[in-house]
Amino acid sequence: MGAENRLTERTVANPTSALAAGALLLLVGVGGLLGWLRQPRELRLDPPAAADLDRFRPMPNGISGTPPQSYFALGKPYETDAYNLSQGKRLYAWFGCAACHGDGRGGAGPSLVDGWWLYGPEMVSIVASIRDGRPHGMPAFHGRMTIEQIWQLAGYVQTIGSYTPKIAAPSRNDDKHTRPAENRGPAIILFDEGPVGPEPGPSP
Amino acid sequence: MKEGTTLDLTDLPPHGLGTASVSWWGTLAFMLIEGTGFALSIVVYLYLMSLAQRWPLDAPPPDLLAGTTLTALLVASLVPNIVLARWARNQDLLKVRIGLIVMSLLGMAPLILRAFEFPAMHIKWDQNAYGSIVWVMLGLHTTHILTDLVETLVLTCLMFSRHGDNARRFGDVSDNTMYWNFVVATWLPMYACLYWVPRL
Amino acid sequence: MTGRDGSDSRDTAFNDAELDRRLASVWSTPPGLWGILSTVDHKIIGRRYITTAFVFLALGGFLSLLMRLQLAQPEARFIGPDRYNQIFTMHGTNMMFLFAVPVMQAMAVYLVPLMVGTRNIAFPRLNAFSYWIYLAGGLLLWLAFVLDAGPDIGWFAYVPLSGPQYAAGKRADIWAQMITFTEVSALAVAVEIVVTVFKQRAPGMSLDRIPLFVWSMLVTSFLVILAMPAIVIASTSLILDRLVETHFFNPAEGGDVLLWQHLFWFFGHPEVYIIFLPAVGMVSSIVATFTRRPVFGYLAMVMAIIATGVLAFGLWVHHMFVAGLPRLGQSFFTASSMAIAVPAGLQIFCWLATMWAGRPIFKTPFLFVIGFVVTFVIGGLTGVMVASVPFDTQVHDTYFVVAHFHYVLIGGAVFPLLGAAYYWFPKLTGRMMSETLGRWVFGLIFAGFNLTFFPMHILGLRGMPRRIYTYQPEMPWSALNMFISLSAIILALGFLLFFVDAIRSARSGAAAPSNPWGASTLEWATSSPPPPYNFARLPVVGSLEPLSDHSDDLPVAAGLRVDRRELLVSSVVEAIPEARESSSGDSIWPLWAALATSATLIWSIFTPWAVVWGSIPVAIALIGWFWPKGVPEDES
Amino acid sequence: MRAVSALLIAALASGCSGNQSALDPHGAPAMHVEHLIIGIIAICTVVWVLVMATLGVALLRGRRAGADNAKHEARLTMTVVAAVAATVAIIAGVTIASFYTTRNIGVPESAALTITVRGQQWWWQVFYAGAGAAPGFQTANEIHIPIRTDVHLRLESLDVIHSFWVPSLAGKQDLVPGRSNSVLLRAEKSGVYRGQCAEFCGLQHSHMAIMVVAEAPADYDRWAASQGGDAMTPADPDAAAGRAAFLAKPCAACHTVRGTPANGTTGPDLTHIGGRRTIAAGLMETTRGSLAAWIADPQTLKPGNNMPMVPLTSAELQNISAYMESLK
Repeated sequence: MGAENRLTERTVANPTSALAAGALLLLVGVGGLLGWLRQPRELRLDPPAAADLDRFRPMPNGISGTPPQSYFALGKPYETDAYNLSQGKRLYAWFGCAACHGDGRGGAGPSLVDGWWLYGPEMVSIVASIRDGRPHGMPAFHGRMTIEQIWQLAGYVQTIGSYTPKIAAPSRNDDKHTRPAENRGPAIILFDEGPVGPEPGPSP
Repeated sequence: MKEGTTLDLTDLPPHGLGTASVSWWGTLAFMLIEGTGFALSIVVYLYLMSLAQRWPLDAPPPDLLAGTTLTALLVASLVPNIVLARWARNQDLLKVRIGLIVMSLLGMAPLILRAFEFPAMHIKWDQNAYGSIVWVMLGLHTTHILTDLVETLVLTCLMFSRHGDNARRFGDVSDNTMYWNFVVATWLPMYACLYWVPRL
Repeated sequence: MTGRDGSDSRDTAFNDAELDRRLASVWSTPPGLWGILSTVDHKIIGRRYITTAFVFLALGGFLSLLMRLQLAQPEARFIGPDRYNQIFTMHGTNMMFLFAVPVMQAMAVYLVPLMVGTRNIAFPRLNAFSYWIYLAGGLLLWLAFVLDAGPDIGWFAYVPLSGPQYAAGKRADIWAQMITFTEVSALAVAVEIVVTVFKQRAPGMSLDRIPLFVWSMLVTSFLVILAMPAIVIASTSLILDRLVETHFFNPAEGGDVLLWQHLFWFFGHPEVYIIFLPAVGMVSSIVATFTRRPVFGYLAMVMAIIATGVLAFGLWVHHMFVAGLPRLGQSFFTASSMAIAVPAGLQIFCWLATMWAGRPIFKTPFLFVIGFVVTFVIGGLTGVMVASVPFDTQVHDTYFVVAHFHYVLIGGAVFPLLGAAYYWFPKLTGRMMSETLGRWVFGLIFAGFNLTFFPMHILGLRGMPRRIYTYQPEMPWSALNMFISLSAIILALGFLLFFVDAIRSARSGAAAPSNPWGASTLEWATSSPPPPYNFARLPVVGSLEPLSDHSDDLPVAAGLRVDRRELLVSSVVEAIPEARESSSGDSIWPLWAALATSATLIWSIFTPWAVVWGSIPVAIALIGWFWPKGVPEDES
Repeated sequence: MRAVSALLIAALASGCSGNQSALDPHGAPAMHVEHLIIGIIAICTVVWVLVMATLGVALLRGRRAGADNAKHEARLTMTVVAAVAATVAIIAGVTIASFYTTRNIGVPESAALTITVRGQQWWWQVFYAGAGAAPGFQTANEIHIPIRTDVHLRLESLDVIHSFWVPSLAGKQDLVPGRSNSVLLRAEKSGVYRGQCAEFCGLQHSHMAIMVVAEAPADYDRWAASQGGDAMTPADPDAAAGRAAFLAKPCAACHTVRGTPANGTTGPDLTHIGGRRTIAAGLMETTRGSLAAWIADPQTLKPGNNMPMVPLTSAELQNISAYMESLK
């Protein structure tokens, strides 16, 4: 009886310890791999990197262009990082964007969520619009915001007007809700025939 | 360790029925868990109501037709359900098969009515907290109808298979009828809460 | 089929050796990977559960050392605020949801079937499923942490900080969904324990002959069943708020911020007793064995356990004394929070009386019990303090509370658990742990614990809030914090030594006899470790202490079949045999079901449609699980 | 074990030296609570010592063989029953004492002064309502109160839950979004009392302190009158240049300096920042150097806070710091 018990013990104990060891190895291995891949939340952007964000090259007509190389090196943080997008959302409220663009559906200024982009949906265009202003009333914000804040705000504006809902998008605010939240894909829901608001600036 | 035999179990039945069945108690325990969940959802509803200036928030009270019809249907379904439970206890395979088909149909019908209940609330889940809680309550209960329906359908298939004529299966059928009684019983306070509390 | 039911397949027909051989062939888990993945043996799963929980304990302890490193000096910059917030959230979440509750349930998974004298837990496949789900939830949380996506909202995740507006990214969703994993697993185990205790007790083990550990696990399981739905509702609402814009916690649209706190603490306070009551059972077992007499006042103890369980649901508001609720309601909760000191006191007095009347033997498990009494009484008394509303307004959310709940949870639950580990280790592994190392482990942990956590009371009274990643040099806290951080090293060394002892003993400890401590409950009636079928013949119980009354001739029952996994179902109150019942065989389907459920739950962090599409593989796995396979266990 | 009690007593004694301590009360509410704290701790210490003594004797007492078991058990039962009865009595006593103290620290119907405190991530916005001719005004991270006066604080939150806690003056109370809470503040003697947010509120929960300055009623009135006025226009050329730079740079988009075009509302009102004792919610004392350090790199000093790092030349930085310092 004793021998048999020892036998059963071995057949029982070994699989368990093998399993435990396997699970632990898997955990450490996958964890290490993912840890190597991880992207920490950047609370303080180095001043040189921030200054470089100012050095993007828009096309001569102010539509589209090339972001600075460092933007790609950082991993396009203002489009894919939820923290930056949520900061952009706060900036939208703090810097009075709602005075002209309302809850995103426009007012005195054009709608941002109807799927129409007067200057194209690229980050560079949106950043240029905020930083330098546009004809017909869009003021320049370079004296009121830092360039990093402008990129954060631009990322958020791009999110709310995107055609497909993104994984990294802010959700609703703890406020009165006035329109579907960003992660529901407003440009699909609120798509509007024809641009509203003023005509785009003069074509080249 | 020397051991002396003092009890002979040979004549015991090889499978317990009713309260002698382990799965009966398991079903009961899961009903307790889910019943607590239902009760808490009603508590959340009443809590939100107690905070609101007016109730329902920015919506008229729900239309009664779909919900009341569904309630009547659920209550009516108890009759065939209890009859099925009795047939299952008597291990009458033919009648149990018929009963299961009836109960499968009676499981599907409420789902159709439920589809009309959501619009009858006159509010979406993302409009305000009232909308959120009524959708969650309806959703929670719909999930239970749905899971019991799937279980009934699987049991129906089982009873028509070679595994059907087995005391264990009749026990499963009887546990399933007990669960359906639970699904109906939990709906009654939810119905009162969703449809009549806003009219108080 | 009736032919196989004849006398040739009954245990009455065989001598001991032949019976063991036949039972082993029916109950054994096959060797190899398939056996590992498909086993439903409660002992293998229980051991697995315990091991995993202790791995999480070690990981959580490592995090606490990181925190102590950061807090040793003012304005230290080892860890930034973002990572620190993740670390303390992970520490709390991990310890509560991945260590404390699961390890207590795991001990029950292993021990309760043995203590009530049955061959496997009720619903063995559900048991396998619950382990896999628990493992998946733990992996989800830890992988997210490694990815820098660990939750950073505190273990009670107060909205709006955890809500859609202030918790960017998926961190809070991962926290909430991890809750779902651990809830599912904890609820499943609770159901198994309740049914095992109600229906699978050995013949003659009437309600007044149930060991106190089993009573405590029964009450704990009911607490789980009644408390966990609240956190399911809470975490689901949070996910819905974040994913599909419901407004449960949005005050602007009729929701309420404090609703979260009510729901969370309606679960969260019983949670403390879910962790503590099993420890009561462990202490009772150890005290009875090492004082050589039954626990004083069995009935009073059972009543105290039940009273604690009932009162646990009336205390939740004492976590919200400074949230601005009406004064009258707060006074009621002060009274109820104070009242729970009475059953807790009764338990302490009964153990003291047992020690007084008995003849104490100072082995390691008993040392941990002594350490438990010393520290838990402090934790209980500081509990009385924070139950007072005015007192609480000064210490709420300070290090005083941190000290208080570590005294309750480590002093009140981890000390008994470590004692239990030394006590039941021989039963789990068939080997003894080292008595010499055990004394060192106890000494280091006891000293390290008190030196680490007692000064935190003082820090709290002197104004140090909890959950701060640093503090300013002008605050008078630096010296004590440095002292605490240094003491934490002693505590960590104690735990390190414990793990060393456990691993070493599991590999090469002295072989254990079936009843090394001379204990009197049924788990010691079988070999160490028990055979896959636990008992060759089911014991018949005639008293509260079956082994001390029949030390050499335990009465047994005969007549079960040996050609299928069969056990005995007995009545709830008197444990009179009602039926022979089959117990499920090994199956891979619980693993598939767990994988399908995990995939669905993780996917649903990203889109609500995951619930719709994911339910299909879950349903397939469940049908595969329950569909009869034509095996003997399916006969009736 | 004696060491533990000795440590406790030492701690109670040394508590008097801290400036943010529940054991160093300077206001009626905090004093009531302190009496309760000392009383309950004393009772609990006695209980603990008794239990430990019993434990020690139970474990170590000599054992006689063949004692009268039945009689022994009966005596034990009596003892346990008596101990439970004693527990009930102590618990009831503590509960009643607690109720009594609760009544003493309640917010009265009417208070001489009502101040609104609004918590934000991670600073305190403070509103003083105007009284008679004196205009109302806004300030941040510093509350002035007259001594020996009941002050009613109305607590609100703009974003997440915070908790207002100045241990020397009163127990804490949460600031809950969507709700309004109250706390009674009272200082018996003048002084600066430090407090800190006590409910975890995100990245910079650790650096969210508040100063309560209690002063003689005459001093308080003088302070309130000066706070109501607009900012001084600096005479010093550095500060004047700083004013111009402040208005031209993003600073003005978030901060208000009354009497200038700067009227941002996102950050703290800076009209009288030079007169406050600390900057950045108690992070540093207000000096020209600390102001410069803060403006130059707020994200290193308080990572994650909402003030961006604005690129400035060193001259601009010096001038703006000088301007800030001049805003008394």
